[in-house]
Amino acid sequence: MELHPDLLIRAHYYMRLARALDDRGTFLHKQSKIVGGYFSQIGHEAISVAAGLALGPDDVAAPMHRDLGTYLVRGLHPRRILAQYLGRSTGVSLGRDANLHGMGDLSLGLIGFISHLPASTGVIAGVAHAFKLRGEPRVAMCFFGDGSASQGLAHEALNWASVFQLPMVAICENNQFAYSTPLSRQMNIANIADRAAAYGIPGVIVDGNDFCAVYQATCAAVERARAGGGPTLIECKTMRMRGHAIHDNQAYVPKALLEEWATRDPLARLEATLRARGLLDDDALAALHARIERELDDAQAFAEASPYPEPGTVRDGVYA
Amino acid sequence: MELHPDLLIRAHYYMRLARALDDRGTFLHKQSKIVGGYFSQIGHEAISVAAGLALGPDDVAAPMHRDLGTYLVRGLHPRRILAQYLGRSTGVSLGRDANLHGMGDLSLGLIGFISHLPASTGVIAGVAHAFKLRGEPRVAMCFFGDGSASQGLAHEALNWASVFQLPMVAICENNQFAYSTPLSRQMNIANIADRAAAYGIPGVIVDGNDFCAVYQATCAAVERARAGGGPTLIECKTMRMRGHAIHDNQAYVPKALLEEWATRDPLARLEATLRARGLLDDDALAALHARIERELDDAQAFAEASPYPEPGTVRDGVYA
Amino acid sequence: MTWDEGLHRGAQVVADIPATGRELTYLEAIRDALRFELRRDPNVLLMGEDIGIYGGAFKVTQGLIEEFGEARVIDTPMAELAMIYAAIGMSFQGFRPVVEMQFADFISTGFDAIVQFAATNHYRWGQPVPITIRAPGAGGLRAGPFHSQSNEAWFVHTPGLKVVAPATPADARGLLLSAIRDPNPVIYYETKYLYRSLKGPVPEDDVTVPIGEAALRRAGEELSIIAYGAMVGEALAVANQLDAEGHSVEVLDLRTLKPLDEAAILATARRTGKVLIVHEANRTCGVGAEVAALIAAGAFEHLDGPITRVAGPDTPVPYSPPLEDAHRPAAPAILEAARDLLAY
Amino acid sequence: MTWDEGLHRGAQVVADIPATGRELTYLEAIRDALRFELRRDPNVLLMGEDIGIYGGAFKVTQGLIEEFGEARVIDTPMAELAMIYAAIGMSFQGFRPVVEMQFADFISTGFDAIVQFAATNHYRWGQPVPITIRAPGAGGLRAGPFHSQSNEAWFVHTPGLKVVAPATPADARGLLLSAIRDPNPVIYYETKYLYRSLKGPVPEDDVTVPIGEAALRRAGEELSIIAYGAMVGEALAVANQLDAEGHSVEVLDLRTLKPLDEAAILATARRTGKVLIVHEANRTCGVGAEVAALIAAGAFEHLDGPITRVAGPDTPVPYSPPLEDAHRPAAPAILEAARDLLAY
Ligand SMILES: Cc1ncc(C[n+]2csc(CCOP(=O)(O)OP(=O)(O)O)c2C)c(N)n1
Ligand SMILES: Cc1ncc(C[n+]2csc(CCOP(=O)(O)OP(=O)(O)O)c2C)c(N)n1
Ligand SMILES: [Mg+2]
Ligand SMILES: [Mg+2]
Repeated sequence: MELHPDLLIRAHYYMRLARALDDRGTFLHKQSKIVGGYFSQIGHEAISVAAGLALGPDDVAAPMHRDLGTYLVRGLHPRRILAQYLGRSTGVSLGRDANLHGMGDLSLGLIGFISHLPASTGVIAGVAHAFKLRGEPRVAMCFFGDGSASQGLAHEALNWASVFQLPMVAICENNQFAYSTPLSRQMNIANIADRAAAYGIPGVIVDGNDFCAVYQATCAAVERARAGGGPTLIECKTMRMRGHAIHDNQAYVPKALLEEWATRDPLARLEATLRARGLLDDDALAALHARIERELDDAQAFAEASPYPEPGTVRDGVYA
Repeated sequence: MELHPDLLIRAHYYMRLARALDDRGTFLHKQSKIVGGYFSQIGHEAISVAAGLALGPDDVAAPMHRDLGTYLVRGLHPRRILAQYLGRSTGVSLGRDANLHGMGDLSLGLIGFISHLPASTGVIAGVAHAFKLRGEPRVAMCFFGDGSASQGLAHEALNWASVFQLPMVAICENNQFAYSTPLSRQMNIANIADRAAAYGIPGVIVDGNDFCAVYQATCAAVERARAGGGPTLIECKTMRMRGHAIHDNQAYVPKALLEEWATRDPLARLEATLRARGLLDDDALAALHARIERELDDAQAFAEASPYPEPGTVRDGVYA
Repeated sequence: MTWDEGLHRGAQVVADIPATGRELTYLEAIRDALRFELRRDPNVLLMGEDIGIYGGAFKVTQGLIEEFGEARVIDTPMAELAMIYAAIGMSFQGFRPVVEMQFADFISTGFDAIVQFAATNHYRWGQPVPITIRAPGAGGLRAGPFHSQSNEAWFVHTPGLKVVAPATPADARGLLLSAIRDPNPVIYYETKYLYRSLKGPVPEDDVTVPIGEAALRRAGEELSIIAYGAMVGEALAVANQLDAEGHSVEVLDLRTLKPLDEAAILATARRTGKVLIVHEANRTCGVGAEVAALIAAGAFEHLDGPITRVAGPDTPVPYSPPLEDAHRPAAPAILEAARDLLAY
Repeated sequence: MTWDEGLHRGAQVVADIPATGRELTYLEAIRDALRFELRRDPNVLLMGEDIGIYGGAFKVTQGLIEEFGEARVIDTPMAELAMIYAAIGMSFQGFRPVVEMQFADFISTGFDAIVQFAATNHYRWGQPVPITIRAPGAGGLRAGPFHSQSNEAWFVHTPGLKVVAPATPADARGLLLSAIRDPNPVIYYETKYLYRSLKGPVPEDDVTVPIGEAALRRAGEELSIIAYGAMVGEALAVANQLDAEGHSVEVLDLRTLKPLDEAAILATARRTGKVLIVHEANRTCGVGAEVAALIAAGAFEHLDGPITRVAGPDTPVPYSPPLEDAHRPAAPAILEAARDLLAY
């Protein structure tokens, strides 16, 4: 099935935006404007954008730390994201939480991330459970990694979703590493999707660097969930193209592996598709770049002009 | 393969002993000599005894609360068990832990049980890990239930065992209920053994009420583990024939189900096998009964004659 | 045992329970609160292991699945971590889940979901987590180290949570209503020992007990005993005994452990100048330590004696009756400590 | 910052560190202890996420897999609960596993294995659990709510565990040697903030620091500041400042949080009569509460002022620099509280 041009163009915008925002963050970190940790998501754009686009406006997603694309697709403004990175009072967490943590906003159907992986799986099972109990045709989607798959919670949550036949889509972003730990130290199986059989749910393997493939697989799972067909586990095979976080030069990753995956860059592939279908040319790309740079300049200016939280508010906000 | 007569006769003794000890406990509970909770293991004898017998003297087992047979096979004396039930200072836990909890004795290769299920799976992975690191031809075996299988730890431990290719045998006692919760509320799959594929290890399904079948399956897994072949998950299908604990009349279990399983009583089946092979007749059975009653009378007398722990020792033993 | 008479709060006598004449056990009061809330608010639902058809390990939820159906009284897989996470997720969609831990002891299995997610969420992105976790805790029932724990201090230490521990049927009901309606995650410690052993007047109407308010169970001049849960009864027994001996002893029931009612704690300490704190939980870094620290800082000039704690020794709760009896603070040990303080 | 001079213990000066001339950072001292033990005892092994080839998130274990191989420096799956359970199982077979939590914050994910199994095992069936869990904790590094936690009180409250929190490179090494050799489960809180910011003399030989002994870092007459971890340095800075102003302030470094050195705590309180307790951890039911309670009970007659705590407010540790700075107790806040107490 050929995807609609509008969709591809939207996807392209968000993938470019995610990458540019990622680069901007790296830049700001180098300038010491972002302090502490910083996570890059380069290589994950197809997954986070495609899965995000597969959801409807009333659906809910719990992205993890490499899913900038999902946040953007669901409408989280780069201003709020950069302000978050810079610890400003206008950031999503008002300066309280760090980098991509705590970027939740239920009005956008986004659940804030906590470090303790894979919390997203558990909390999204609950959101899906709520949808099911209410009989609402809504879907809840979580993201987790290959390392996160070793955590007991991943098992509990997928099992829970299956027992209650919940409208949940679980996206496993298998980027082959968890920090420095390769897959072989994480599991003794070829495909995480094969674990779906342990729960009696469909398991799907998809090329995580192919926007169209991810989009189609997630749409199918979302539709299935919405129609009452229960949860799906989708494994997206990809590669983490930067270190675990900005301090990590990932010397432990074989160069050849990175080079190989560089040839499969999800953004380049989508652009090739767009060009092949006559939806993109050099001018359009340049215009897009310029637009995104403007947007990010604006976001950065907003963030930098935003005040830090007042020290006197340090005790605020713990209780509702 | 026909099992050796001596083995069958030993197995019969232990299965009878387990059942009689179970009955004795029930009796003592009715007399209010045992206070607090009391768990019956009736229906589980074939599993606990067969798996126990499949282990060698240097192997280590972590039984759970329905594995009286394993404790007995590994040499834990009924005296110490009944003294434990009665909260005496001569009990395995010196009166500190309750019923089948905390009945550990590493000199017998037994790890004491904690309530938090399925701790056995995690700790046995560690024991197996130690064996592997030392290059010792020893095997570690854990037991867990169908309910316990829903816990994240079961996932983490089986995965761990597979990643490190540990000499571990995991026995899942699927007795179809976890307290009042039926399988259908615990999982959406037909066989827990099918989860072995999630870890890349063999999964075996066996009739848990057939001593010979459990014995052969566990021996094969033990041999495999000992030979460096890594872990095995064995699912023993059985039925919990009493309530979750003594206070529970299990009204929630369909009568027909219990009646059906009563016809598959593991002890009766082993006895039929013994009789068919000319290894048991009425006289021998009566003699065995008498012997076991004597042993349990002795154990009970020992337990009842044993002192309670001194209140003044209440602070003792927390630290080594 | 119906010692819950003359209900006081703070320095003043609080309004008496409406004289409906209804007496319930502590357990019935909890069930009554659950039923009341299930009827009142369609967003309230219950989750837990064996709480449906079986009615719960202690039968607290008995009859509720029959009335409210399995969409609102949910028997779950045996998975505390997923259970609490699921409750959090449900709460994001407007539900008010009440999660039953089969025993308070198993709350450690769902620990991450509570202390990392639920406790921090409102702080981090402003979304409240209105869940209640019922934790049947404490000892005295010959249940051994894994069915007798009083582990509330873990949560009292953790910002973002509220923790309550009612000592009377009326408070059991009133605090549970408040817990369910509170927009924050509340750990509700119910004392198994009191389930059937304690009966008392319980209102029928919508009478809540506010979270954060201690109750003065007995006014006195010479000594304050500060307690919660089953220890309130022990403290009152001691106070009565000392009363008979001509002493005047005050008993403050904390009721809420987080946030502590600092004003009531300081008021009683200032009034009597001598403080005895009692709890079943392990002594070190227990709630008693915090109460003592508050008083040592805030009522220093009023103190006429060392702040004394009678608490569970720092060991697991033992099974064997003589050991458990030696472990659990009860009237004799409290009495001895009280006499020492009075004589100081 | 090399403030670790004039090492004292209890009321007396403890033996000075052998003058090897060796100075190590706090982080190097930890690594040195690990290497020392790995060489000394073939049963010692390390486990954790990314501790092998990568050398650990903070590079504490860097170089160790090269020297000891992957059978003794084990990169594990990302599964804290299984990891700690596996360590327990290994310890049953004679190993002495040292488990690294990538951050102390993730210790909650392995909570059950620690508080339910490891902590109770010796009590329940006499089998020791000689495991050490390294927990890189505390804040000041702009790491936000999930990489800055000081959650030691959970474990200080739990019987069966030992908890240490070194404040100097020498103690970091000496306490780690003791932790590994201890037959009980020990949670070893290392302060990330000090990893590279603190350097000091560290012995090369087999010099252990006994678990359970506090160290008097500075003797004084008018006020005792009791602290641990990075707060010891802050306390010393404050003491120095006050010294310059003509005051005499004592600083007690707890070093071990469980069991607390009650004797040293009471001794300093009795000596000065004024006590200021400082920690980064959330205030309520923190270690400071227990210290205050011990003093309020055991040194009552010697107190000349309210026992004061300066602690992390009861909130998660915020990310934004102005907020984190307001959250983390540091010299100015401590100084203010100290001045109040001195003036009392
Ligand atoms: C429970 C828990 N343990 C440890 C960590 C520290 N940590 C942060 S990310 C990470 C690796 C995660 O790997 P994966 O799930 O594959 O996601 P990726 O970073 O590769 O996208 C680790 C170990 C954590 N966040 N949570
Ligand atoms: C973590 C945890 N949660 C709850 C319990 C309470 N509990 C004790 S046994 C049990 C059912 C266990 O079911 P299963 O694993 O199937 O073992 P079975 O009792 O059927 O042999 C439950 C829920 C527990 N022991 N541990
Ligand atoms: Mg990964
Ligand atoms: Mg079962």
